[in-house]
Amino acid sequence: MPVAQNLMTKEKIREIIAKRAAREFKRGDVVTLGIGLPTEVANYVPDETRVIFQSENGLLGAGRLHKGERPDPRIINAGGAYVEPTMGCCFYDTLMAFTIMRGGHIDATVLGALQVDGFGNIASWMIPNKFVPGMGGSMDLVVGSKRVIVVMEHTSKGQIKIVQKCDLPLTARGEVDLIITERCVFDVDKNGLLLKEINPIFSLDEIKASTGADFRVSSELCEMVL
Amino acid sequence: MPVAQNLMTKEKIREIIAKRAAREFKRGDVVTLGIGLPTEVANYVPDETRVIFQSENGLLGAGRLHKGERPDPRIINAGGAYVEPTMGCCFYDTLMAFTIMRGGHIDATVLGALQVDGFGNIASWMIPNKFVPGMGGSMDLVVGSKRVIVVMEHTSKGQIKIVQKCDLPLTARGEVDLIITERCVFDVDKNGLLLKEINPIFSLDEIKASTGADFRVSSELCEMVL
Amino acid sequence: MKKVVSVHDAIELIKDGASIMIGGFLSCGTPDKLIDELVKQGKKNLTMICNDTSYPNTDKGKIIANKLVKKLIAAHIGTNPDTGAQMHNGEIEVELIPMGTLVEKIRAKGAGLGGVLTQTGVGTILEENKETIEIEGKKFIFEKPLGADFALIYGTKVDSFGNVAFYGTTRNFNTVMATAADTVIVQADEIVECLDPNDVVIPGLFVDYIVKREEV
Amino acid sequence: MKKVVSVHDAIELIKDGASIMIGGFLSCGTPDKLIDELVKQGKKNLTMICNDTSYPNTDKGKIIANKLVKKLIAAHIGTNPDTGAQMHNGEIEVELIPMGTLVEKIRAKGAGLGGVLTQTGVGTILEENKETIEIEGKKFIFEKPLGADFALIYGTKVDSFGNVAFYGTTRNFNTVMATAADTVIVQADEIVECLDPNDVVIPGLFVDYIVKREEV
Repeated sequence: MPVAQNLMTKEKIREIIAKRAAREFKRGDVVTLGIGLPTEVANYVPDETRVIFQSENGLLGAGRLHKGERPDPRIINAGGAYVEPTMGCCFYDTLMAFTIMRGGHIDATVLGALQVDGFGNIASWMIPNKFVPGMGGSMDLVVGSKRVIVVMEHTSKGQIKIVQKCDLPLTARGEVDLIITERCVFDVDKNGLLLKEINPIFSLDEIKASTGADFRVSSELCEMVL
Repeated sequence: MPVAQNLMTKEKIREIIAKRAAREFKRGDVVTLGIGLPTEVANYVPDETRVIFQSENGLLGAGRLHKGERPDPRIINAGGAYVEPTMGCCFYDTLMAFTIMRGGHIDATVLGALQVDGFGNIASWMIPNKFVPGMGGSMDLVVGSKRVIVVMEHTSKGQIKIVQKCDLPLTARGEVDLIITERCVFDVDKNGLLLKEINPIFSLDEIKASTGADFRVSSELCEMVL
Repeated sequence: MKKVVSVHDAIELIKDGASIMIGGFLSCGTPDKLIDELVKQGKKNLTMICNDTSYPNTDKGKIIANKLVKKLIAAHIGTNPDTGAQMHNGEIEVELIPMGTLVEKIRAKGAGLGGVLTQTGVGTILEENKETIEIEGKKFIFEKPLGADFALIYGTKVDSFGNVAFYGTTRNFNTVMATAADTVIVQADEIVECLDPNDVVIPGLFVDYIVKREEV
Repeated sequence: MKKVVSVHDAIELIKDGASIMIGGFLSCGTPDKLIDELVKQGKKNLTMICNDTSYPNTDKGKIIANKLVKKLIAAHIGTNPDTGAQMHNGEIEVELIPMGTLVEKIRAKGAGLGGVLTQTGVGTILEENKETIEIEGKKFIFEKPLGADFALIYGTKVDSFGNVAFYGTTRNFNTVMATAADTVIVQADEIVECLDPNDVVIPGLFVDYIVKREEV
């Protein structure tokens, strides 16, 4: 493990990733966030960006978590948490949620992954015989979104997650556009991975050693904004 | 033309047909009526039958025509007429209307026809190069309804409408269950037409002469209630 | 916030030759003001997708009367003899599609589905030149998704976020068309700041421009 | 008028071995009282169709905990470890279906369509043993319609005609399930005489029985 990794707490790692992902949205984008780390991205999106968060359980305009004493159990987000709807929000059923998601009406999706590769493949929904939560809405979402942004720790307990070719069951084939970790940012294009940003506390060699897939280095490689 | 036909005005003919069709519904049936003569069927359905009229333009619970001076142009039936919604009605879009109609949720449909035959075929939407209004919702409706009841004058300007086999473009194949004219009532089953009621002012020979299809006569043949 | 624009500016976006969906069942829930402007600006060679062509020289019927249409895709044209006349003398190409199939084709486009499998039309001339698929012994016609460059729709109340609510039987094709066009323009009877989120029928993300219908 | 019945009488209609759809996304919009009664009456060998199995021993999770289910069809079971455990030791058969495909399969049944054509799952193990169709160079998975003997759904306000209205994110699968089951039982937070016809989300003709949720 690179020495620098020890300089970052788990919280710091998540913050770096979420902050960086939050910079990916254009004004007025409709965005869907996966459960877990992706949810934290919302905390760093400036209000003036007016990003609209879509929740697959039937809510366009999901706001912050309910802070009061008596939340309304009839308003939740896709993670099951009680949320406060934002001004201008609306409710709908699962049919409309997936018309929105599969129909190409989501500008960007941010979700986690177990594995990704340079072919844009993503595996995020099962480890056979071990972890089988089901795909939920993730398969539709990844297939239907205009942009798919994977956010995850660069490695998991030392295990490589950006691999030459995913060997876990896929969520979708060839759909990932961007990979953001605490160490770097990769574009995924027709030719594979392109390293475009690097966290300055890591060396290129450290990135290479902790990445299972070949990648090109952008001629415009720059430091990740932390 | 049978002599008896002259005893009936156009209005009387329509009344006989509509009254007879109105006896076909069970309590609480959801019914869709076609434009024209079928619409008049509603006038003879007793309130206590609690039949619910579905209108393909997005109304469950269509009531009588609006009689006031200033109808609301935002509430129409499928014929474009201003209607008064009934107590317990609801509005929906075309998608839901055809989920209801094609999905098998309509108990009975009453519609007119240009031709019908003993195979349950119905032609009602065009006469090539002459009359091409389009099928509107009729094709979905006939395919999706639990029962299809055709109401029409027995002949049109002397021309036979109940034919051996329809030669006009079909609306649907094998979907008609019952044919009601001013002269008689035919069941349509696997073996073809079965005459089950006859208007007593017509003879069996007159029915035969004005019907292009072969038919069986029910052992329980009875007089049409006029 | 969605752009509230003038009817002129909204319709000016449409180029000759564009495909446009227009909501409404006859005159009910039809964006009449958008149509008037379309006629005023004299767009040409349009492909028009709608339930019907209304009545002669009335709302959608004005587009027919002014001969702006090259191709019409509709379920019913019987209420407007102009359409039949133009079809018979070859001025416009008309494709008639069962209403339930038409609405599903549009929905399939909006929902990212590969097409529609329906029994409607099986055993009729509609089956000709169509792919059919046998599923558990029954025959189904395969119909492709149907989208358009523009959708001109009606809304009873529209809020500044683009959310749309309806009154009465005005919903008809407006809801699905909003999901299936590149640019969606809604004519609002009334524009409000914010609708009750439980009353919204078309989520705001589908709407690009809002035009207020001034009372005549 | 629809039948307002006791929860006992409504659930008694369900026989062992029946297929039942249950609305709700986790605990939201889930007919918890109908589920409690299902557990109380100890129905067996059920095929259960739902989005998820909620949390351990909570609403839908109670059905799992009490081992009433032979086969489960769902999109996500990760919030309830009981389900995974029963799946792994072979007590229940689980079919996982992407949420968007599941909702379309149910809709296809309700809408009388022949099936669903979706790109979701293409290139994954979901494609195995499925028919695929190539449409304009893209591959689609064909999925069959999915119905059930019963649908147990939730409604915020239900009127005496069976019309259902919702508050918040409680709609989820309740709307489509109402169209796709032979018998539909709705648990109502509140029963009113007559809803505003513009507020109705599930038209009354789909609902067979209404059960009032008594406040605990």
